[in-house]
Amino acid sequence: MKKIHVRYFALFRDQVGRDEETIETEASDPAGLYAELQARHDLGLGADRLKVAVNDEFTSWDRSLSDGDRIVFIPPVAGG
Amino acid sequence: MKKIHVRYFALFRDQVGRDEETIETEASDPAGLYAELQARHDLGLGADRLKVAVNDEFTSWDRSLSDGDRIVFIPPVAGG
Amino acid sequence: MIEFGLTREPIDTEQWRRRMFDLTCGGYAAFEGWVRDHNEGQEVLRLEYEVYETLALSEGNKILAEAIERFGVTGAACVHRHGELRLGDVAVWVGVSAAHRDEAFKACRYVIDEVKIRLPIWKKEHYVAGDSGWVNCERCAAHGHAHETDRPRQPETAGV
Amino acid sequence: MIEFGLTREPIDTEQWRRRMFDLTCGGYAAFEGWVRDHNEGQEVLRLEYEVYETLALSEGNKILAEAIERFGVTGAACVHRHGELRLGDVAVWVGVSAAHRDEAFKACRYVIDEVKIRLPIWKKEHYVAGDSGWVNCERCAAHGHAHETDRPRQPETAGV
Repeated sequence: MKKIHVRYFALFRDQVGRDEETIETEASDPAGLYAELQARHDLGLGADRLKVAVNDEFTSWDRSLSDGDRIVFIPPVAGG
Repeated sequence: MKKIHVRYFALFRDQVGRDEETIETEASDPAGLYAELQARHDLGLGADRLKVAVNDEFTSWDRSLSDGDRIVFIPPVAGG
Repeated sequence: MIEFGLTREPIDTEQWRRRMFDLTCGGYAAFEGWVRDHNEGQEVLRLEYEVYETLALSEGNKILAEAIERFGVTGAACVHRHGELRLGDVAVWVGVSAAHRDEAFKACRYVIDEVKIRLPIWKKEHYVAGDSGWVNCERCAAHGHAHETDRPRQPETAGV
Repeated sequence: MIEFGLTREPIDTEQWRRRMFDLTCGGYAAFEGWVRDHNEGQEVLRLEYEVYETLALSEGNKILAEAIERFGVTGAACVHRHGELRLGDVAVWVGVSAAHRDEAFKACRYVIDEVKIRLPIWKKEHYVAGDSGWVNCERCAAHGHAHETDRPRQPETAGV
């Protein structure tokens, strides 16, 4: 088990009802972790609609996660 | 014979040595008048490099000229 | 000059512009995104931008560096506002200085296009009708991604 | 807002910009031509613009009306300075406001491109080396129109 710090923005913050949480997980990568969170929080968006950042950098869905990593699942953006 | 008021700008003003002049001419159109002025003032540019305006509007080289018309031969421009 | 900024305060576009001056440059192109009073048939009252700051700063600077490298421009800068915005507020400003105008226009367009697609920033619109929504997200989910499939890139939304 | 101006005074770009505000608009694109310190290998000291005012005003307004009609933008404005200009001065400013950014960029580009080709205004550059020249005219005549044949449209010159 590792601890992963998750931050939520925008739609996800509204759906989860908080800014962040620390998760204990067996998930080895962001894809696995998102599947867990999607089920737990009833998140509407499929991973194909998202990007993911680990430790403040965009990353791939299959990179390995380490204990203490900080992760953000990024819903479709709307700047400008 | 008709009197035509000619204004000179930029390169033409420098070459002719004045801002404007009134010409008595038999020329029936701007093309004919430009040929006269080109010879008289040794203007370097061919009419194909110019535009022409009569009474403050762009016009064609073969429009007919009337007594009292104001004409400007417009060397290549360089705004911006 | 290359600088990407995020601010909660009104954007002082004139101050940003002045910093772009360069005697080697003959052209300057700028773009501003303004909060407009309607979006997809809804009357907009105000809006909120929420930003993932650390990543937005690094991504914003990356976009500017790409613009300079791709188009050979001299300077490129951008600032995006977040927090609460009202109608008519400047949400984003982009400025580019270059020797010639062609590069300036292309680089300016590149920056705003990439900012809209890549910057981790979200917009919640509050409507005159009383409800509100995260632009793209809820609406796309609710409408079975109609917006995404209708248009190849990001749907146009209030603010540009 | 549609307005074309000519002025001998420094262009107050901020004042012109403010007049473009419109709550129905989400995008604003602007362009400025600056007097730069070199042109075609010559160091430029200062320059003069001479304008045929009556025709420039009517042609400038025509260009703006075309931009609005072609691209469906909300506002389009342009001001060109003439007389004596120094390095770093703004020679021309263009501003366009529109519902969306694509039209704003296209219309802004259209205006400056047409202004450079169609406006009866001429530029004389004074060089550090001591001589001076009407941009395009004398040089093109002397070089057998080399600039015209090398490049399909107007050669790029100082000021953009």
